[in-house]
Amino acid sequence: PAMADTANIAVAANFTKTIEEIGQVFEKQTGHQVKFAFGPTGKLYAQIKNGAPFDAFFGADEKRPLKTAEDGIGIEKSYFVYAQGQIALYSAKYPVAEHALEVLKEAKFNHLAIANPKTAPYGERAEAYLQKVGLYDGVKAKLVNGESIAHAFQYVVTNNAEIGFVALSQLVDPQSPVYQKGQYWIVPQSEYKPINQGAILTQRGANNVAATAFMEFVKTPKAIEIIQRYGYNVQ
Amino acid sequence: MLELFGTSVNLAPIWLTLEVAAITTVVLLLLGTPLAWWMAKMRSSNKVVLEALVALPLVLPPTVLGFYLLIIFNPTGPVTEFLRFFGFEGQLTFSKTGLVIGSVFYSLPFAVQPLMHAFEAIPQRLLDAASTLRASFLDRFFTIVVPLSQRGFLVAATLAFAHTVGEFGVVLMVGGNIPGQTRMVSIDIFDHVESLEYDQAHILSAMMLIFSLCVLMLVYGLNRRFGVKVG
Amino acid sequence: MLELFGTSVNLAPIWLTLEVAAITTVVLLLLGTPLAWWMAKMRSSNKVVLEALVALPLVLPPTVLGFYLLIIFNPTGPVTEFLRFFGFEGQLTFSKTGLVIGSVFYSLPFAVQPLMHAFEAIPQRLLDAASTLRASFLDRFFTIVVPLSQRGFLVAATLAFAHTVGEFGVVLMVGGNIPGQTRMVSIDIFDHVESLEYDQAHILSAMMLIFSLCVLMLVYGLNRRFGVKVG
Amino acid sequence: MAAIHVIQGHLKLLLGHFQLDSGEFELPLQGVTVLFGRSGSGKSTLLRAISGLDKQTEGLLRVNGQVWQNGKHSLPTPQRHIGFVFQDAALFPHMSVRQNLLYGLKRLPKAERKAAEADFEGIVTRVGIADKLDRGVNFLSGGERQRVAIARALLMRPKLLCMDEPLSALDWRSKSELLKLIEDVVAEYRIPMLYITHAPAEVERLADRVVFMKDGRIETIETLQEALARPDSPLFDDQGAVSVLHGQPLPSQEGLHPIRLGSDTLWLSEGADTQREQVRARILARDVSIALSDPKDLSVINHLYCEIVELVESAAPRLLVRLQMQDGQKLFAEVTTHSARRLGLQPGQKVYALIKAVSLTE
Amino acid sequence: MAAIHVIQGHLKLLLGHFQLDSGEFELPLQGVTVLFGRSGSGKSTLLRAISGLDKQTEGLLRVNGQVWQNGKHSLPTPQRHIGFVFQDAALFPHMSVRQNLLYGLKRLPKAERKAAEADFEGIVTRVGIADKLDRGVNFLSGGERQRVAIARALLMRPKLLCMDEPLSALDWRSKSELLKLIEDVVAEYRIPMLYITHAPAEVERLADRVVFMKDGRIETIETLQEALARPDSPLFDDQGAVSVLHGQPLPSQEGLHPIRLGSDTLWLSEGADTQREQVRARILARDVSIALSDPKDLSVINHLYCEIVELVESAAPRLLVRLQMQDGQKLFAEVTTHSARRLGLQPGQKVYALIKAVSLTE
Ligand SMILES: Nc1ncnc2c1ncn2[C@@H]1O[C@H](COP(=O)(O)OP(=O)(O)OP(=O)(O)O)[C@@H](O)[C@H]1O
Ligand SMILES: Nc1ncnc2c1ncn2[C@@H]1O[C@H](COP(=O)(O)OP(=O)(O)OP(=O)(O)O)[C@@H](O)[C@H]1O
Ligand SMILES: [Mg+2]
Ligand SMILES: [Mg+2]
Repeated sequence: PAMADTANIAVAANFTKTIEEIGQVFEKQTGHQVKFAFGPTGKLYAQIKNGAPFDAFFGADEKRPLKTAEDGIGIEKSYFVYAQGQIALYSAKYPVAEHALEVLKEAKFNHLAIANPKTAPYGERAEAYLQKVGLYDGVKAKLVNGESIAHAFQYVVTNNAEIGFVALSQLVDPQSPVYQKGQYWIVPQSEYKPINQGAILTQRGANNVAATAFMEFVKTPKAIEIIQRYGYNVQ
Repeated sequence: MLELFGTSVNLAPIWLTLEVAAITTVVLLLLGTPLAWWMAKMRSSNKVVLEALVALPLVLPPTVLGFYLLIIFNPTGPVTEFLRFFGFEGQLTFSKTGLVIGSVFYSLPFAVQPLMHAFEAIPQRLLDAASTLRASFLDRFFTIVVPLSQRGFLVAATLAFAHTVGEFGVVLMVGGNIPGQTRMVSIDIFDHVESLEYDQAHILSAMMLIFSLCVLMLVYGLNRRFGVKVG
Repeated sequence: MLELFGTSVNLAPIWLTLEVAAITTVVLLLLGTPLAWWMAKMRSSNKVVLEALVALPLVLPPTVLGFYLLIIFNPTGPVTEFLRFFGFEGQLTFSKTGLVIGSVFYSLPFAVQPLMHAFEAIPQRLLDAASTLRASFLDRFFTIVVPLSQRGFLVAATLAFAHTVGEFGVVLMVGGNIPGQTRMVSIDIFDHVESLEYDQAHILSAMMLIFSLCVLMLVYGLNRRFGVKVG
Repeated sequence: MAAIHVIQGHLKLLLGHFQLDSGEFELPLQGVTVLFGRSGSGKSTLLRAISGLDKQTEGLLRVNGQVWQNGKHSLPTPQRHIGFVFQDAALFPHMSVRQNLLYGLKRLPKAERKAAEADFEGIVTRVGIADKLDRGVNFLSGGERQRVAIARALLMRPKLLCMDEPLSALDWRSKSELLKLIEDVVAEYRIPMLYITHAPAEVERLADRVVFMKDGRIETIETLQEALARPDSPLFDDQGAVSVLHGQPLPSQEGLHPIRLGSDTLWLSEGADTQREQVRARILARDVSIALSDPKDLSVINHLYCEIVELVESAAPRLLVRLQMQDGQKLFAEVTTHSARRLGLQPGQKVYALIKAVSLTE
Repeated sequence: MAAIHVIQGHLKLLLGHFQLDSGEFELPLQGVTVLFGRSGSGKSTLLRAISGLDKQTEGLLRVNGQVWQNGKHSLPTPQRHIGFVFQDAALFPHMSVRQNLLYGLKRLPKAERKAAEADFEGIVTRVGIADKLDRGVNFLSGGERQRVAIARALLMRPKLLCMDEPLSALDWRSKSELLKLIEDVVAEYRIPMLYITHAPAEVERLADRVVFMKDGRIETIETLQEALARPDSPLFDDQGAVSVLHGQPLPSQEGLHPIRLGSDTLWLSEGADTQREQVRARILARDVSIALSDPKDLSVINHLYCEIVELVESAAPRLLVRLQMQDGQKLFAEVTTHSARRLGLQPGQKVYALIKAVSLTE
């Protein structure tokens, strides 16, 4: 490419490894450079709103990337959903692969970890699902809220919660501490509103060749393959 | 729930925060006092190591400390097993107990350092005089050392309390953010920021700030006024 | 990149952390010294208010502090405008400048309090004697006050440094976690944990712990040994 | 078969670079024993070791038949039943005078407490702090602080009273008042006392015996008379040679206060307490002049008939003349060599020692 | 038309509950002026106000024609060219002796510095610290510390030397050595001095005039002779009345050191410095006896022919006898009323004052 450029991209923390791998391929192919800043989506939004030098914003939901467009910082027409998170029920102790609903109904466990329904889409969807299948009241007293989906996962990994709704991506990663350990059950996508993770280009990034190129690159089959490999759906 | 400037504020996290901070302060004073006394009287070079160890929580990012506490406190982990042995039931994480233990770790230097300095400043002669007046060790401690270290205790208590109130990482990691049980103010503010409810965040922050400023001013004021001069 | 126990560790955040902590410490000493001197010499009841204000960062959860710094430092905000007026270019947030300013706020009490106590302990007679030996105010300050407060400076510097190293909330909020620019060790550890790279997290934490322990021991050791006795 | 009414032992204590090693010693547990020696000779350290205030003390100590120290094992201070008065009083700054006084009382066994409480009024009045009981101790003068410290120690009815330079931080007026107080207290309550001081005047006034210390050792233990008999006594370093005469106070006449010394009478201008059986008059050698005949028209009122025992060379141009009075007591006079030659003084000669009434102190 | 060679002014300073209000005063800028008064009377406060060490000082102060204080405006201390010796020396603990001494020197203007550096050897030797220059100041005794402090102040060639109880923290031996040193320094360097002390002995030895202070005010300013002439002088509170005789030292004879007082000779056993034109002999009234005739066979060597001027009632049973010597100087003698009656003493009578050589101090 004639003009190599560097882009600063804010990315929701749960997508860290996936996007780093995509980034590497992208850099190799295009010669552009991408630098990622990770963090909780809400915090990234607050930073962008207060002038953070990000060229693009990959959120963990749709709400906050769209809100940047409302604020006049994001470019609405560049918005797209780059991945859909999948919820899985994981436990090292209970036979959730076969009997997920029975385990939830009996509720013998002490703690069921979910992400904070108020701030994290994974948590919100998990809670909604429990309500939908009528199990919410039974487990309500045992819910513990991780600040993010990663935090909920830590509760499960460290045995503090025997069972938890986590992201599929955390289970299928070969580096994951629970990779091929314990049991999990993928909650059917039909049971909950998709966890759309939206990306948007900022005004600042509009003139950044690397940023625009990267936005496009994420839509290519090569990128989609990586995203799917990490346990996300792509529309 | 409280209506303030047209925004409703949930007061439960505030009460919880005050409760945890109060318990933590008490525990810290109870544990920190003998530790500080021991360190104050130490002569050997071990004292340096101990001082450094006590100061260590200052250096660790609280989230990291919290992460390790999660690992250590897990229900099948050694600490819980150890406590089980003494009849402890339940779980350290996701409970007030866990919050308090985490906070105790985190705020340890703030309690131990002022106490140690206060103890070091007590003239040996006064303790000697009490000895000749037939006061035993504990007797001397409560009738001479404690009253003469009240400044130290005051500072230790305030700093420990303030630091626990302001604590975030450890509480977030270990607590599980269970409304009414482990959701403290700092997390609440954080959640409000995350979910774009900036008004609530501002109000809560302002309340905390004003409250803390009042407490600190009270303490520093008392400190100046009724500090007993030793001499 | 460093290979340790078969895991590769990125050293950039470590260097950045040390750099920011060092700069912060220097800035804190430069700003904290006159502030602490002024407070040490203050007689009025304003002193109490000032002491409380200086201690306030202790109480605020760092993320909350960070959030407000973010708002205040925003490129169209008053602080930046004010600095622009003096020819400042660029942006306060998401830069090393911002990290340093945030850390300075956050660690202020750790620098000011030990300095203030050290200054309060310097006998007025020594300054009077220097006056009669024709030393001007600044002359006295650098030839009498500074050498006699070296313990205070040592403690202030260590605490400020240690606290900045261990800082997380403010740095994450104000800095923006930009690799090579604002990604400090504490955030790096956090990132590793988030992305399930527990090995790296453990190694980094251990390195930080050992390094900090060494620094603290060195300082407390020095403190005992070469503390000049005033009297 | 441990001796009673004595302190005996051998104490060792290493403090940094300083080594206390008392050597074997034995002291009667009676009257006033003064520890005397240069600064840094270990007086305070020895007293602290005897009191059990230093945990690292080793050696042996038996007091009144009871073992206080045996090797590294030591009886805790609170069980030694001693009183201790520190140089700076060591009052508890957070308590009133009364609270300071009652601190020890409250810790006595019931029976003893009753008795001690009965003493309270008496001691407080005796020591002169009855009107200051409810003051904070920070509002007392140095002298008043020491009074409180002394009362506090006395109230415990200690078996041994230790005082470490109780007067040295005071001005001369408080000093002389308190010295009188201590003297009276010793006479009244008959508590054996270990007393540290740098001031020969205090030694001469209070001591029954003197423990001379040097470099962490006990050099000698002498009675006051022995200590004052040798012209090179360390007690004379400050104001030169001193004699201490013991006599019986007589009723005052014409505003003067006579004391009987055998067949002689010594006239003092300051009143000695006539209640006492015996008082001490302290006479500086340089305040004593010598006359060959009894001078008549002289304002000096004390003319004591003496025999010259010895002429001791002192710092030139002075001579120390040791005189023996009619009742056998010894008296030093300091004269210039010039005068001694002029008067032809020599041992065996009978002379008159002239002492101005006003130069006596008791 | 400001007077030179005087300090004049009127200083005010409010410290907490204490109000210094000197009143108008004027002092010659020459010789030694002692500030005397009870503890808490404001001596230190006044000296600090004169030195400009207290920023809240108000009032007026002119020294040698230069305005040091005018209302709230005050000349900063470093520009007043004074020397100050504090009670506890106030040496800089982080510096060696030499560094302490050079601290001030380095801050002198170049010309003065040259001169001061030339003095260095001399002063250091004179003060007796030449062999301790490279020690840390924490390894000095109290007396040595004060020597360094005095040298440090002298090196600055101050126009006025202020000393606030420079000797009070020292033991008697260091005290007497340093008193001699200060006396010599005053004579040698002729620096006007303001000196605070509680000890009448120091006043009598050093003072040319005395400023008596009470409750923050200057009560009176008297010459030493005036201050010693009145029998109720505050200087006599401690050891009773004192006379100070001025005389010319003569060469020593037979180990004794005579000084000439008009036609009389006073024999001292301690050597006065014969280099000096005039020396002072300090005589306690209670060391002076009175004889009606000149006694021959007495060891007392000083027999001064005097006339009784006055008999002053003192604390009974004592009388103060004011004598006039042949050269007109006044001398106090203290006798008992009993002796006075026995000898029939009355004004106008000619008597002999007997003073033991050894009881003189210079
Ligand atoms: N805690 C200690 N550690 C080390 N050295 C000590 C300690 N206490 C006293 N010393 C040393 O022991 C020596 C004797 O001290 P001590 O106080 O017994 O002397 P002293 O005879 O009472 O002197 P003074 O008349 O000055 O009170 C001194 O050299 C002192 O420096
Ligand atoms: N900084 C201060 N603040 C308030 N009061 C003070 C201060 N300094 C001195 N005083 C008071 O001023 C009074 C006079 O003190 P000053 O030191 O001048 O007395 P002094 O005559 O030097 O006494 P001493 O002989 O004891 O040294 C005392 O009552 C003292 O308590
Ligand atoms: Mg001692
Ligand atoms: Mg004073």
